[in-house]
Amino acid sequence: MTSLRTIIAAFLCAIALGLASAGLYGLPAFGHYPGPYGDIINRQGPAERHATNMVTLVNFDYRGFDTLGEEFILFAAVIGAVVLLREHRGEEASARPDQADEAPIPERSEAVAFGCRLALGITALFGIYVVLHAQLTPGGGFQGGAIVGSATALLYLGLGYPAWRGMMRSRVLDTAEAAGALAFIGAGLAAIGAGAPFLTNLLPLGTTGSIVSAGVIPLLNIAVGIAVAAGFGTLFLEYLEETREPESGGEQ
Amino acid sequence: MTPLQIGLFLLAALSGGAVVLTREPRRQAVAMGFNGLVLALLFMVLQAPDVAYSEIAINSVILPVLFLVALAAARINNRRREIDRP
Amino acid sequence: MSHAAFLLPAWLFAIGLYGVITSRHFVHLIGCLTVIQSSTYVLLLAVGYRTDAAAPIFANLPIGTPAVDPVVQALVLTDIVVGATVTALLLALALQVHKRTGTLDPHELRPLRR
Amino acid sequence: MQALTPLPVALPLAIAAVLLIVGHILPRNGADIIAMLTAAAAGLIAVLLAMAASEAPFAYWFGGWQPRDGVAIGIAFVVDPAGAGCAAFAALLFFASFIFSWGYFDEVHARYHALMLIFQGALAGFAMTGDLFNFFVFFELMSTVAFALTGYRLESSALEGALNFTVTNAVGSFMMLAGIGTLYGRTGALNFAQLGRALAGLPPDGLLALAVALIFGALFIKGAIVPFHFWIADAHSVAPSPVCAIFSGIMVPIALFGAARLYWSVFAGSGLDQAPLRPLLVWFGTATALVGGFTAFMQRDVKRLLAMSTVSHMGVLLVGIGLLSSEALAGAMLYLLGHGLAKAGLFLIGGILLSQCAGIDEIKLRGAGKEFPVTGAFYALGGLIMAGLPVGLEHQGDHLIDEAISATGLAFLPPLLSIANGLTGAGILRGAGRIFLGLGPEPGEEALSPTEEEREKQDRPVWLMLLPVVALIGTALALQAVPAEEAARQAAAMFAATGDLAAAVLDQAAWQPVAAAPEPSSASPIEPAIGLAVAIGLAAFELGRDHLPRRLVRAADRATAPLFIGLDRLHDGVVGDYVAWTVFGAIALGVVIAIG
Repeated sequence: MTSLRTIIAAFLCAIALGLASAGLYGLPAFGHYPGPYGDIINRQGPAERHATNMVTLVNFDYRGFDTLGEEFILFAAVIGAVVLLREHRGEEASARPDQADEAPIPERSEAVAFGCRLALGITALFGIYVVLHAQLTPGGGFQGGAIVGSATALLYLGLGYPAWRGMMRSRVLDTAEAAGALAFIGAGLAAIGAGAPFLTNLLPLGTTGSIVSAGVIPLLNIAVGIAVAAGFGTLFLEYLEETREPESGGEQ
Repeated sequence: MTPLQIGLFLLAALSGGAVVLTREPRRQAVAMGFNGLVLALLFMVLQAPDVAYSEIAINSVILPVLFLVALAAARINNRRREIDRP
Repeated sequence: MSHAAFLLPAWLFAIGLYGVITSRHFVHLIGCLTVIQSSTYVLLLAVGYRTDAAAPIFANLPIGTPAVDPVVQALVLTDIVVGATVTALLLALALQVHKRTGTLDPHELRPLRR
Repeated sequence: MQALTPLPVALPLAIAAVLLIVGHILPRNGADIIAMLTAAAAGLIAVLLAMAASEAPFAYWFGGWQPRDGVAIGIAFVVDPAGAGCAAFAALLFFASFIFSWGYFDEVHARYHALMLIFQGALAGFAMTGDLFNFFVFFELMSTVAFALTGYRLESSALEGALNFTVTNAVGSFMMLAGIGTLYGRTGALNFAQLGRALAGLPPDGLLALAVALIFGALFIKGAIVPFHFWIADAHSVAPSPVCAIFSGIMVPIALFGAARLYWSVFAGSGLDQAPLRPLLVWFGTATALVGGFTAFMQRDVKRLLAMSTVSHMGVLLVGIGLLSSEALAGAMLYLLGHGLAKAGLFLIGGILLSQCAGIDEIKLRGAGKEFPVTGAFYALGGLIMAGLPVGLEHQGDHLIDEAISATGLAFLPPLLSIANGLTGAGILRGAGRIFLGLGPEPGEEALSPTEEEREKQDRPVWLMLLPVVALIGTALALQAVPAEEAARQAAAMFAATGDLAAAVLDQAAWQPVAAAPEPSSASPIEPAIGLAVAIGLAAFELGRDHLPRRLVRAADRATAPLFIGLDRLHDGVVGDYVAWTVFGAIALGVVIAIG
């Protein structure tokens, strides 16, 4: 039975591979992107928006509405994961960090703890740097937020469970995530309030190359950075809670 | 295509296949991390540094860790079951 | 030869599907889904690539330098981060199922009770 | 008015974020009230937009990025009566669901309400967008929310079903993104109108076939078209019933609406125009209607039965869309509304059973519904609508579709579709007789089908849950009047005016009014009669097994059992097999289109 399934799967996927390859042969040759969409942006973007990173410019200006949708996908996925994990454990287990008395990682040498803290500081700073230079160099709210969010896992390694749990309040994280999403949508609605289409930039464009250039883009990146960092922080929090030993709370 | 590109395309094909064919989930998480690294390099070569940053943060760090944590949680679940049902 | 690059996304999509169909462990299956997902990223970046062009970042480049397409990069960039959270949601679902049934084998999990 | 275009999307999303921040300090039912008001407000704005677009559709460019020299550089919503109407219809269903779930989900800090509002925003965006990647974003957003909502009721014994749902639909998302990549590689465009221009006149080559197979395959997964449909029964038997009402009422059909949108705005001018695509879609639709009908008839779990009935009706909807004519499209639009209203009402009745009778299995619940005659009456009425009762929106839509089929010469098709829908009606009527009247002590093949132990929160008054049921099913029947049909024909004509629409979007050309499809001849009584006869006859046969001659019953069972059981066995619950069917279906789509 299983082997039959494997054969059928291999057969189907081989056909799919063949047909897809044949179909993709109809694309322009590799290395010959025909345009016109990207070329217009490369040509006009820098002058028009005072930004140098065209990818950020597409994400947060020309196609900012897509990014708003993507941010809500993230938001919904995190709420969904929280509902699945936290509600089952019991809301109390997450809301009362003071209950946490026992560290699941038994022995940590001072050197390891120090190393983790150092790494944490560097990682978080780097993440924030990446968020803030979105419109200039590679990076932005999504990458930086993910880096900051994963730094919270280092916190767990470096400080141990109780201290980590004391700092990671799920309500604060929830609020930060929602506030980030709300700020993005608020920027859109503010434009409507001013009589312009949704997500129109209302701020001055600044000097190209400066950290406060390109209008509202830095602010949107900070909003996304906060939401993404809080989202990944929440995910790490809920998953690491799942690995707690049976007797240490949770399942009542 | 430059030789570097050809090499990375081939390596990505291999490492992607390895993720699928590594049936033991914990080793698969390691394969995923490696695959993320290869893809990040490939994206770098395709002149997409922004995407490479995303790829390296997500697919070679965060996701493998989440997979490992989930597997650890599943192991603890199993132990809990054994305690419940002696 | 000029189209050989597009074999990679096709291959990754197909092998990922093969893994999903034959997988006997839900966590492994979700890992295979990430391979399919990465194939879409490779495809998008490959169609936006232009030989001997720069990255679309004009911090140190004069404007007007030939650059690759920024649009596909923007689409992929957000989707990678967001896709990870959806993967996390899938993993959470798998964990819940495991808590309930004690198994992660798709063949033993039958939502249908007869 | 046009300035409010983003609000049907932005308003629910914003309120969802607010709810997550303030959810824990809201008074009891506070989240219910806020969610209901938001749904209503967003719906009202969508209605106003539909009215504003009734003379001429308009494009709304986000961020003010108007196209330059006919090339789109930003994202547009293209507002027409059909799209905005879809958003308004979604809002109506959400409003009804919120009434139904009043006090249901109070324990979890308004997260349910936040997810539902995001869902509503995603559906509205999906219906109105004029940009391919934006289309994908809202597709993905509605999938993600649906995953989260499906696993929401953790006490359900069938949480595995949620996994099957998420895996199959995640594959769908990847297929769509890959399809977008292929189209973008060819055209360098994401705007629907611009894609349409870039593809115009191209012969249907392999690349186009691949793109259509990937994108339509993804939409068919969500739209529950055979053989992409397997997740639907699993997901519906897990999700809370107000969520099921949304799934079947709008999420599944809107995927097919999306397919129609893509065809008319992107592919209609290309070489794909009619030849390979029309028969393909019509045959997929017919197969779907039949498979869904037979599978639905043999279910004992009411929610599974209703889910499979949705499959059958999606088959008819796909036939309506797949005829690729503006007449049939008008029918499909009415059919979408009528089916959605009635099916949402039926799922809410399932919810009443779950909360009042603590079960959903019609054999176990035999006679348990005797205290609820009104609920039972509406359940039976819903069954009759599904079977083709010649009143109301669904019938009007059905009639227009049948007319369009006859025009293409496939005269045997309408009766076939009526039989399929009659089968789903038969299953519902059988359930009604068994649960609410205590008939049918002796089960037939349905006893072999899967069932679940489940229940929902009990302390809500029945009248409150019945209110939205009465409103939904009542609307489905009462909106019979001529204006609905008139409006649908106008909307369909505008929807299908590919070239004019592209000019209006990209060149800001003045809109040339298009002539609506001619008024169809008066409805033939034959198809409804077939459907109703099948439904009532089969239900009577099933419920009266103990009064019929033994030999007759046994002969009938022997003749039909292989078909019923074989179809049900395809639902083996192994997600890998579902994905294999998906691959098979996508290959079939691609090959047929490529060969032409």
